[in-house]
Amino acid sequence: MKQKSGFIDTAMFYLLIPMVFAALYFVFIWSPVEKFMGAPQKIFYFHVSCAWVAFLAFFTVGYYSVRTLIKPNIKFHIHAGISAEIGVLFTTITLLTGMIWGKSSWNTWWTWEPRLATTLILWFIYVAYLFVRRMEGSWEKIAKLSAVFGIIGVINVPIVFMAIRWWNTKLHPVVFGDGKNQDGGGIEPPMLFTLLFCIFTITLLYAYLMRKGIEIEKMRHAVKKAKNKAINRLAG
Amino acid sequence: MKAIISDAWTIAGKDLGNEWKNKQTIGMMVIFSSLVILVFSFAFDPTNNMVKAVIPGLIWLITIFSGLLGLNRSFLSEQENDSITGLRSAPIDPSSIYLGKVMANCTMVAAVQIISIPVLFLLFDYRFMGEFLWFLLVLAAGTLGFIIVGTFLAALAVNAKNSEMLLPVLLLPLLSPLMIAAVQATRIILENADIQDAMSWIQLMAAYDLLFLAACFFLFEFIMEGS
Amino acid sequence: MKELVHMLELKNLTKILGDKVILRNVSLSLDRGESLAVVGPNGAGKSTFFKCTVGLLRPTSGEVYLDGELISKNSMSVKQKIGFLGHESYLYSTLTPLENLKFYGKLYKIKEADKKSAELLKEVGLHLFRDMPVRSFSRGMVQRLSIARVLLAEPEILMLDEPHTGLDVEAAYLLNRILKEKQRRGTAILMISHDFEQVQELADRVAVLSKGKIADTMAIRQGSNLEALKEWYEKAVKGA
Amino acid sequence: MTYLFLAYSIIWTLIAGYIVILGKRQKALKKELQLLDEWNTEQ
Repeated sequence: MKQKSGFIDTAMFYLLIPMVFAALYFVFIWSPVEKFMGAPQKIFYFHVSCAWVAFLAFFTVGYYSVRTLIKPNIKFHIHAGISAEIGVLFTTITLLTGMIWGKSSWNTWWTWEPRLATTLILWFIYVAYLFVRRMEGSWEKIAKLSAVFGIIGVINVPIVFMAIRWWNTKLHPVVFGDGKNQDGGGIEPPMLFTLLFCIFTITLLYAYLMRKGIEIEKMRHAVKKAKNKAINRLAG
Repeated sequence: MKAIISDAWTIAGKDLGNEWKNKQTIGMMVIFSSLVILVFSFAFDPTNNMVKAVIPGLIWLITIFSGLLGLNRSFLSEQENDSITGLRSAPIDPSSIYLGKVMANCTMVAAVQIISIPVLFLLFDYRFMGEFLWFLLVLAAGTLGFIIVGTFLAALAVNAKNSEMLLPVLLLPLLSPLMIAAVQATRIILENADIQDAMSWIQLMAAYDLLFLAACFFLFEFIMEGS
Repeated sequence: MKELVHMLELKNLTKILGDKVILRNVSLSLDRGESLAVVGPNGAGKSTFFKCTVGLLRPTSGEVYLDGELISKNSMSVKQKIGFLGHESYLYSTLTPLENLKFYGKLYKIKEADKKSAELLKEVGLHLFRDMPVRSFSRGMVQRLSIARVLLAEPEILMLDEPHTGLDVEAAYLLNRILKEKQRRGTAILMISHDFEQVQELADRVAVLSKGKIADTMAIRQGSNLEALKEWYEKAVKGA
Repeated sequence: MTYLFLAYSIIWTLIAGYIVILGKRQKALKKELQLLDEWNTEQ
């Protein structure tokens, strides 16, 4: 069992390396340069992929939170925590690349565009979630409290998006389908392929990091157990 | 359901009666909100006409800042003598504790608003010209949503050592959609614009209130279940 | 008359908190009108044991039956029957004794709570202080008041976590008198204690809880030897 | 073009940084676990 999971990890790792390079190749060399936005448009591929993974990670947190509440299990608790941590990483990347993109195409570092602003609030919720997990107490208690917060946070995300969308819907270029008359809004097949490939790669990266993180967290628990054992031995 | 509400009312009555006797928390909240107004009038020159634009935001800012003080207290006060365990071992539904605290906090924040919002208008020399009833409705919807989520998170945060610091960190991101809606709706009403424009915001607030009331009501049990 | 259903019955109660096993396979039963004392060294899991029995904590495995009814999370009828005197007083220090009792009386849906509260205050000797906030009370007075709080709902089973701490001789005597009276009327009493003298005075049976297990139980006859009880306890703890 | 470069360098430094942090955590834990295991089996 242990060997098998180790094998999957190794396989994933060696699959990831060529995929990342392939993704970079598709992004920089293979896919055409967008005519309106120019080279900076290439940020878009990884920006979107990271945003997708950020939201995916958040809903994973929500999923495991619900499962924790239904039946407390340290496995679900760990999964939710690692997912939140990776979520923070990808949300940070999404925010930074979004800002850079904004600077290059609208010449401003920050706009209150719904998707970007939602991502910012998502980031704050993630961080708050991690703070809840840092509380003192037995893991059961923290699992329960953080799961409750995770669920409330997930419920909140669509509402945030809607509110900000109503508040301000001005600046985002609509790349897919529903752009006006499809001009400047369409996406060429190579671009679409590159985008999908990037999304797939980053999702795989997320899965790999999840596995790695869970493994480490399990080790941490093993250490804790061994420590308790040592203390008991000392106490006699 | 009837039992839950009557138990909630008992708990709210206890908190409010206590507050009525020593008036500490409400006093602090009023003073604090006045101080926020004072600081803001230094920060933005009140004689400047531009300042009128920040009034809707200020109303909500003082509500949230002073409300946070009360929310912090509401479950911390139950920790003394561990009376929360006394409530938990009483034959009542845990949700009625939540509901009772929501009632008490709502009353307290409303009391603070009754004082601090007129003070705000006074100090900024603002002439109220909008529709008063709509203004009250927006105020009630926003405050209710704030208290619903705030009370729930206060109960959650009280388990941490640094609960006073944790609560705002947890609460403010979750409040963002409500606050956007509340500020926009207040602005539309204060500018005496078409009420129809504020309608969608009011609907958003109502939906937020109901959704989170249901979610918190259901999830509160899990917070109370200690381990 | 022999009761078919025990007032309280624990079946293979196990509680794991974090990685620690606090209670392992604890089984006990208690009948109406019986009093059982649980003694044990610090950290033996006495408080956890209590919280599981009251229903404040959910046991990892095993069941607790109260009057034949399984204790689950929110069974109000079960909570109504339990009088739980915890380690803390659960009182509001800004309220007066009378207000405290009235508040809990309302939660426990007691009829004529005002009259009954006043009577109870007289019984525990706090009648004169009924309009003073609890904040100014001494430990013993607080303990008296929390006893009154527990008795207010007329529980069918009393669960007392070290009821004698902080009480002076007179108050301890008063408490014992009240408890014995209650017991005579058919109330079951489960108590945790350190105080062997009081245990011997009050309990019909003693159980030693050590390292999360029931190490031994013994019946106490009237007029038995305090020294013998202590000796037996030491032996049971060592044997666990 | 500089923006593009900036964006991608940020992406990869952050991801690489996270992986390095994970590796460090794992290493520290491994060490501790080994130490404790030795200690536990010693006596």
